[in-house]
Amino acid sequence: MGLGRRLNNVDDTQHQLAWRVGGPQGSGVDSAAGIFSRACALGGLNVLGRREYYSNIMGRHSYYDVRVSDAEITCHRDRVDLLTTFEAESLARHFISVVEGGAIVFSEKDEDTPLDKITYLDPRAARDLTAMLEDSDLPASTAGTLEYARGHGVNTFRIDFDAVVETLAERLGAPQAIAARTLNTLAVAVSCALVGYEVEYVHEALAKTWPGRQKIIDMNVSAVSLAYEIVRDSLDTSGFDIELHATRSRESRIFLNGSQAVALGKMAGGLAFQSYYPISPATDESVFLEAHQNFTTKDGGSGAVVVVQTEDEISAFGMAAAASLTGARSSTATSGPGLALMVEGMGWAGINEAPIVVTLYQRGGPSTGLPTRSEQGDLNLALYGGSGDFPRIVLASSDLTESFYDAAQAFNYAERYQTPVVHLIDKALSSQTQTVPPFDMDPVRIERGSIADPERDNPDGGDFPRFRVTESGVSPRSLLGTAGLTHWTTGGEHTEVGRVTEDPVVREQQMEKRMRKLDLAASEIPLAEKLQVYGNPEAAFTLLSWGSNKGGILEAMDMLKVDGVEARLLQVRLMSPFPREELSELIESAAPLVAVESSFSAQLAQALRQHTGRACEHLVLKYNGRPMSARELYGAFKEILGGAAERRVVLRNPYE
Amino acid sequence: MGLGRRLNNVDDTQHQLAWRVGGPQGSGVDSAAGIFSRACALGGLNVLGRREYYSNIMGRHSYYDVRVSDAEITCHRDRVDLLTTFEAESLARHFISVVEGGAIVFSEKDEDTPLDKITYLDPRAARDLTAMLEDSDLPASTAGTLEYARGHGVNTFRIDFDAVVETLAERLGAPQAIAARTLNTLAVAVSCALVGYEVEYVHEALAKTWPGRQKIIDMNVSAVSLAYEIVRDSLDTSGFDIELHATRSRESRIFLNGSQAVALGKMAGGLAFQSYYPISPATDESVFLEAHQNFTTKDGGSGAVVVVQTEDEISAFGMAAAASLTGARSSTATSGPGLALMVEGMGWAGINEAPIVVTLYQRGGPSTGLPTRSEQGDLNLALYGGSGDFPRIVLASSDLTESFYDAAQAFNYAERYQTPVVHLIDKALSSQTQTVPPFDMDPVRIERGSIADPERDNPDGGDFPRFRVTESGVSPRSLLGTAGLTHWTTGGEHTEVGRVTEDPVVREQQMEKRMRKLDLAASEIPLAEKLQVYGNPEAAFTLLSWGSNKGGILEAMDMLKVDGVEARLLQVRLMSPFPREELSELIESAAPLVAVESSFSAQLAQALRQHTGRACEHLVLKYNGRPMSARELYGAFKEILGGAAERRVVLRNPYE
Amino acid sequence: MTTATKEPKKVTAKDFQVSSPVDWCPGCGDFGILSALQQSLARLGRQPHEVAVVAGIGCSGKTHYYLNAYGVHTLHGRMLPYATGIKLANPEMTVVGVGGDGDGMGIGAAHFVNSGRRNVDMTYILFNNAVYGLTKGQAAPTLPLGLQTKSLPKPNVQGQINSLMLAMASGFTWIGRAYSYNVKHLVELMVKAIEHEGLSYLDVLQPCPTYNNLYTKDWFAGKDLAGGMPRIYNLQDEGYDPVISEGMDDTEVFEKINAFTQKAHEWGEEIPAGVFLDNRAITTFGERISEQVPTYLTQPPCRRRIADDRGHATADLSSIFEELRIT
Amino acid sequence: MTTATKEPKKVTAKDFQVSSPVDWCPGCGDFGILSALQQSLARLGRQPHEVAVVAGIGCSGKTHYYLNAYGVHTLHGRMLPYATGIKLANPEMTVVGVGGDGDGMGIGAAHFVNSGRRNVDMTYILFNNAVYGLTKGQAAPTLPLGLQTKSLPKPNVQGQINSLMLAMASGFTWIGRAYSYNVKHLVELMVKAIEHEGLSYLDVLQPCPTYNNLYTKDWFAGKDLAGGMPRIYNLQDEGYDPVISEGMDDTEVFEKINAFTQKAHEWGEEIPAGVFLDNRAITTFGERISEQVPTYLTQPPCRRRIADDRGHATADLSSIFEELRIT
Ligand SMILES: Cc1ncc(C[n+]2csc(CCOP(=O)(O)OP(=O)(O)O)c2C)c(N)n1
Ligand SMILES: Cc1ncc(C[n+]2csc(CCOP(=O)(O)OP(=O)(O)O)c2C)c(N)n1
Ligand code: SF4
Ligand code: SF4
Ligand SMILES: [Mg+2]
Ligand SMILES: [Mg+2]
Repeated sequence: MGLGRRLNNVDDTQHQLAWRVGGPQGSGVDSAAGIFSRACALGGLNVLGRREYYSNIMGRHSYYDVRVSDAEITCHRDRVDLLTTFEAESLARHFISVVEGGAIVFSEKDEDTPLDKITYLDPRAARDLTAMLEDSDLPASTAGTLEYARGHGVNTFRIDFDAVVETLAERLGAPQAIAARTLNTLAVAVSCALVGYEVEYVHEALAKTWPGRQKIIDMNVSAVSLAYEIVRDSLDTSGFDIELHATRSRESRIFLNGSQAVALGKMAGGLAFQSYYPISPATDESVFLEAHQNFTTKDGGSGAVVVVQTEDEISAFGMAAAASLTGARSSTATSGPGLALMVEGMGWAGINEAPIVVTLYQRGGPSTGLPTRSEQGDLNLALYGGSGDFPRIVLASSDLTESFYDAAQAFNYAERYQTPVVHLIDKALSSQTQTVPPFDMDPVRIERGSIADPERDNPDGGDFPRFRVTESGVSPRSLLGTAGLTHWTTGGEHTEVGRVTEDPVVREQQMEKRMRKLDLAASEIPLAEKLQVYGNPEAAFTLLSWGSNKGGILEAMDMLKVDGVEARLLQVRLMSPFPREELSELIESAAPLVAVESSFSAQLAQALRQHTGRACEHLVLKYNGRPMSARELYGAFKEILGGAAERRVVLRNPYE
Repeated sequence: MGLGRRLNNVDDTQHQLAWRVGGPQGSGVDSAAGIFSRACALGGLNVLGRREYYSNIMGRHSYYDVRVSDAEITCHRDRVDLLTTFEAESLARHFISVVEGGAIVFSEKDEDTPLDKITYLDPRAARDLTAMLEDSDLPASTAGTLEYARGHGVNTFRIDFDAVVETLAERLGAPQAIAARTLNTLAVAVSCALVGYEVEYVHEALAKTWPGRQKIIDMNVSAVSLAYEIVRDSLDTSGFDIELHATRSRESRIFLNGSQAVALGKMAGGLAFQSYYPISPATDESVFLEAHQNFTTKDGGSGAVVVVQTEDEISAFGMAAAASLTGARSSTATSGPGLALMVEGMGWAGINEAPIVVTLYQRGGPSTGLPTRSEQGDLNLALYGGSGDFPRIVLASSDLTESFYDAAQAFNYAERYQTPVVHLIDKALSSQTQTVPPFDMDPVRIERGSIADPERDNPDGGDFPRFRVTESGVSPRSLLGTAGLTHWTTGGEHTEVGRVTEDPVVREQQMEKRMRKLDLAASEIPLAEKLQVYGNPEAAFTLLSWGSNKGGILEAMDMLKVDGVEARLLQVRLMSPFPREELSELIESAAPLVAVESSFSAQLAQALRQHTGRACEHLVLKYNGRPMSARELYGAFKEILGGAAERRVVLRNPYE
Repeated sequence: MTTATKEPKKVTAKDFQVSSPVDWCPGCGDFGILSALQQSLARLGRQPHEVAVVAGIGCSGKTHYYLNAYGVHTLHGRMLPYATGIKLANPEMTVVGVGGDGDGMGIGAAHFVNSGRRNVDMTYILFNNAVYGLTKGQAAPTLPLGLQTKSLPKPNVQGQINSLMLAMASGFTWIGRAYSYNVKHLVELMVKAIEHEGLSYLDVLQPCPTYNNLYTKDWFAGKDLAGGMPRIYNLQDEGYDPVISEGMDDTEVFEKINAFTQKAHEWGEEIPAGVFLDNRAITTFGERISEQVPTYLTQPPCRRRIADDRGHATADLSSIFEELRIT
Repeated sequence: MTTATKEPKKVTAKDFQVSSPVDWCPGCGDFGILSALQQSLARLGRQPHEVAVVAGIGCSGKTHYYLNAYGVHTLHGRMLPYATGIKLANPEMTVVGVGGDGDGMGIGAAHFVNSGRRNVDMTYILFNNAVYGLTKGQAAPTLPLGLQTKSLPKPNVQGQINSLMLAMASGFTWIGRAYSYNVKHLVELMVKAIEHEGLSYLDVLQPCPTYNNLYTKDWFAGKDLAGGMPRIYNLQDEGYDPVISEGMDDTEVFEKINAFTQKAHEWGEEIPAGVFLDNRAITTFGERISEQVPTYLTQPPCRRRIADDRGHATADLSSIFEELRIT
């Protein structure tokens, strides 16, 4: 995507803003974003945050996009109104991503750093930027980038943060090192002041950030005041007219990210046992569960989730699979490399009809790949990991609310069909922070499937036919420990009571029984849980997608609508059993059919063709580890609509 | 498949026979089959053996089918001419599988054993057999089975083996326990005598079986003489007129099984390092390699394969993958559960462009499944195992000769395309014993692909760009230890020199570079290595298959030909890159297109549809762990041709 | 969902027996272990449904089929995680793990080591036959370097793991060794191992007559020795005291560890069996969970009420929503 | 394909340095280890291309990027198999493995244990920081039970692996411990570890200032102690003799093992560092292979000539065909 080609999807009311803050990992980018997000949310705005960071603990570059609006937000914006930087590297990386009329806030010390002195700037980026700046006769330094930005209508605001901290220290009568801890707050406050945001919400955000820690709050409040003063008194903001104001409408909102939504969904769904091995970006879910493992129940009792950190993913899977046999709703969470280690266990759970749920947080692959970046490259592994044939349910969520309900529903699938369930999330979704209405618990139903009763199902005692061949494929299951229902389970082919067998007839019966459950699931699961149609259901221009891409696509569809183009999105939620019939019908009228996926190989499009024979006319793909933006998607769709696009349209953005 | 419905594909010359021997594991079934096979081969006949056994060391039932003919044999026969049994269980299991006019040899002691006294007879089988015998008013015992057989035109020959052993002991002046060691030989000799086979070849077979151990040979020769005497003098063979005679044409033949063919192919192909973890049915290959690890080379030197037994499959894969980086042709062998543990490593090899070969011996799945039975259920795991997208080569062999050349060629693929290769074998093929002409070494070529030269490829020294972005996708590779070519390798996304990077542009370049290699492979690999067409290339009736099924299909096609039906077989050899173009063209005229696969899910048919959109009209499937016979296939094809068949035609045989 | 039987009847070893055929080789040491396990469970008064026998893959991994109880055949090397999952989810069950030496010390060693860290209250019985039985006699990690069983084409090129030392280094709190043909002693030790509160490890010397022609019944019986005396002797007969109790001082603990180390390395003409270590100073994992989850034992994961009668979820997440609430 | 450099120049630590940025946290103990490794390799006179630094995944697993040599970043927990593959295929290379405690003692423990059995001639440097650094501070298997670092929401519920004991039980033939801020001693030990013929294990106490606020530089320096004396002392200064030589009798060996055990358990106010074990009585895996493959060292797998100049395979399988020939 050429430089300077900026599709200006700036939101144009005074209740909308796209803000980016960048800095070295460990320097407080996250907490700055948290304060800003809270301040906006407290003012009644919707907030959506996107977090980009390296597989590193300290020092490498991270940034946070916070987009706020009084309207619903489904996607980040990759061209921001306001960029706040903590170091030279942020300037170098993001100056290009500020809209015309927008602004960059930077620290005086970073005003003129040569690009080749920026430690972690990737050599490729440094090279390309240098060439670009040279093309414009600008120096290869942050000074050059700032000049470039100014040349493209961007305001640049220099702040001498060191001096500000000094002033603050004086005012507080505190040592400078203490005052310096407010740097994040200062940066946020400068941004807020620049757009004229109501300061009281910033204050309130501080109180929410450090509940009960009044001393810290007070210090930060002082910092905010100082920042507002400085902006008012010392900056020339005449050329900058972007404003942001609170709406003051205060509907009830919670503020959380995708992995927290999943964790809550699991708790709602009755999770009792979670084993895990740390791995990005899955760890957050388990850490959240651990921190909230004890909770109350509506019947006045108390619930709890036993959370166990294991020695590896093989163990994490095995523990949860075995725990599920006792009747405990059991789960684990991992990402691609972890799932790779679990696929032997998946087969075990499949043949033993063990209801285990695996939440799969997809990151960039293959192998270690891009551990902290997003991708949708593990669908095939989820669908086919494991030797031989066994049924499994695979579903994917596309936003926070869906993540919550899907996480709960996954257990119902697991227990109804007595088979492993893989719940796909992608990193973009799991790290997406958002304000949403508190999840309504009412729709959450618990369906435990067929559980054996000794008297009804095994009246004569003796070995219990746990794997009884039934028409539906589902057999009443015995929970380990129940009197009168002892049986065996084994990864080997087995008889009805679970003894290993190599009898060809019993083998066929058990294989067919197990696989029938997929047909059952396909027939029982309601359409809405299989797929969702957005946009104009009659539109020929048809997008096929899944997971977090939805957010960007919906916005891009809105943009198309402005151009008079009708489109529809088929968002696939269930990948196994694949909604073959339903999709076949829907795509008949698709012209063109365009798959939108965050992977090189477009695995959903592969599955679609495998099941329906229909190939997508276009694939809009992104596989650089960053989520798709509405702007990019809109551009790709226009290209396709204009007839100029190749079959594969790759979204590229070197500045992410 | 109904009882009694016997498609009589008895070979009708005097140079053909299907023989089965059954007995408890550890009792000498294998060695009996070995002697019989050798005796026939020495008489100039072609031999094909099929081995069925339990996941057990001693006691459970095993059997061996040996089919011999002066014509080429591609498949076992599941209706045999002659059944030799060591115990009651063999009678119960196999009496039904003897052709009209055939014969059963049994031991007096097994003449009247109640079915419910046969320890390891599967309850299901015992139940069904009892019902069947009762239907014919016969007792539920071996006596009943024998009577049943006689009622269906089968000759039954009772031998008092205990008495025979006693006689032999007397003749030899040896203790009975020693004489009893010839029991296998006796059984073979009785069979040979019954069909009038020339005794000198049996003698010769004994010499080949115990080379140099004259005492044992002599004792067994005496046993043979005794057996021939007994058959001549004490059995009434008047109703039995099947004969087998040597052809005496002695072309050079080696006698081996599929896993040995692979091992030899690997040695021919330059294998230098093999790591493995024991697992059925893959272990045999590594054991053979270990036993033959030192060999000579044509240039007068000596070759060797370092073979290492590891602690698990993760280690087996890792060692070989790492060894491959040094320039050693490296490989491992495993089956489904082992590959499940290797898929994380597969991704590593993929992103690091490490040329490792994995021989995958497919057994019944899922999970532990049917460890010693055959299936083709791991294609999906081979194609999709691993997180994210990376190129891989997947190929499958269909007979011993192909196994040999493919095993060698796999290394060329691995090194030319610098990527992991999965070579698929199935248990039926790996345990198939056969006489074949010694493999011609001449066609075996070694192509090492692009290996970096420090002077040419890194003249300036410094970090070597091992992962240089090239048009073909292939970059000159540096072998670890080479001066002037140091670089890094990592499972993380990386720059040209192999440093971890998260730069979006470099990521895209490397991803695209790697995936280009698949296009290169698709364009370079000759058609014959991608697929083979058998039968009438113009025939509309088109079979699509892979692996060991080929043998049975070819024979069934011959049978169809007798009926005047022309058919063709598309045998797919390369599954990744999938021969999309080539197959698309070939299947255009297919009517119907029938996939023949040994799995529940027909994974090749899935792949075909995914790549070409074309669904097969019929799936002929077998998934009870036993290989397909020509008879079964012929039946299925006729059903399809008759228009009466469902889409899925499942081959079932409860007597295997 | 564990429901107590109404009138708990007195159990005998018979209650743990099944009629299905056993498919081990004649003379296999596994028979003794099976029989001892049936006797031990009966002696401990367990009902079959209260017991889960969790197995690895191997000849040894078939043990649970020959036993009336909940039998869980897992994956090769993975017995411990599965056993742990069952015990943690249903702490009322008696969980006994069985598996081979290849299974436990080879492919499963990471679980072995890390299970020691957890000290879950269950028992691991390792069938130590020094070979991979079910895959036809390859060397197991317990076979010493340079030995060549009849199943090996060449002498063993890999060294031996001292399983007792590994168990100690890993943190198992009860460690014993028995011999599969001395069923009486085996029962005695199994009962102690199962009774031990924490993770117990019982190493059972198990002749494999089919593949291991070195460690045979005769060899253990000392038939090759001058005196013809059995190699195996009982540590406890010697007065060896394996107990580490809470509050013992470091010096005493070191003495115990030294004594253990010495005994664990003894091999050859004299082979000690018995209880090597009985460490009572370490909390079980269940106790540790209880500290963090007060309701753990009263409402274990397997029995938590997660839905009301109408199928509505019972979880009340309002306090967490409150924590996350911003407006 | 190892080609000797024409004029081997004298190498210095500089030759092992690279210019790319290091992304560890300020004050991380990893810096000391990196520097010591560069110095050690130079002191040993290795050329960069003769060295493979093989790494696991973790902060520690980045070490090889900061080093000029063949750097192989493997998978989490799998460093040892990869290192083994390289060394066995190219026995001329110096192979040094680096990795974290989670990597080595957690997910990788099966390889750790079984590598001990092989005794391949290479070196394993374990970065012992008691936490999972790169995944943000979870407890590693080396963190004692009940401790709570600042990164943990609750005290550690899992016990600690004594890594030295585990190495001993697994059969490592050289075992040492060092402290990452004592670079001089570290170099001394690394040189010994690499020189050792067989598998050496060097446990490096490595402060992680970001997540582990218990085992800090100050703590090791004994700043919290009454006397304020450093906790770490050098075993060799005490005259501790770690050598087990060939032919030593059992009693002597036991004494060594007891002394080792005692020292391996010492922790608290006094922490021993130095060489704990130097077992010279065990053959290396390379030697064992050479016994079975006489050409192993002269024609190692990486350099075997497998094709003639026309690309024809050189393998002559006729003798095997002969063995299989039936007619
Ligand atoms: C992942 C995997 N790898 C390999 C195997 C094959 N396998 C089955 S049993 C066994 C070893 C058995 O040895 P051991 O654990 O000592 O048990 P034993 O048979 O001696 O009792 C192996 C390697 C398997 N089942 N799964
Ligand atoms: C299969 C797999 N599981 C999990 C991870 C995630 N992971 C990366 S580093 C790490 C742990 C690092 O801890 P440690 O080995 O102690 O190294 P340190 O960072 O402390 O040096 C984990 C769990 C992974 N990369 N691969
Ligand atoms: S092979 Fe060995 S361990 Fe397995 S059943 Fe036979 S005797 Fe027992
Ligand atoms: S997290 Fe700890 S181990 Fe990792 S780099 Fe930072 S200080 Fe070092
Ligand atoms: Mg064993
Ligand atoms: Mg660590």
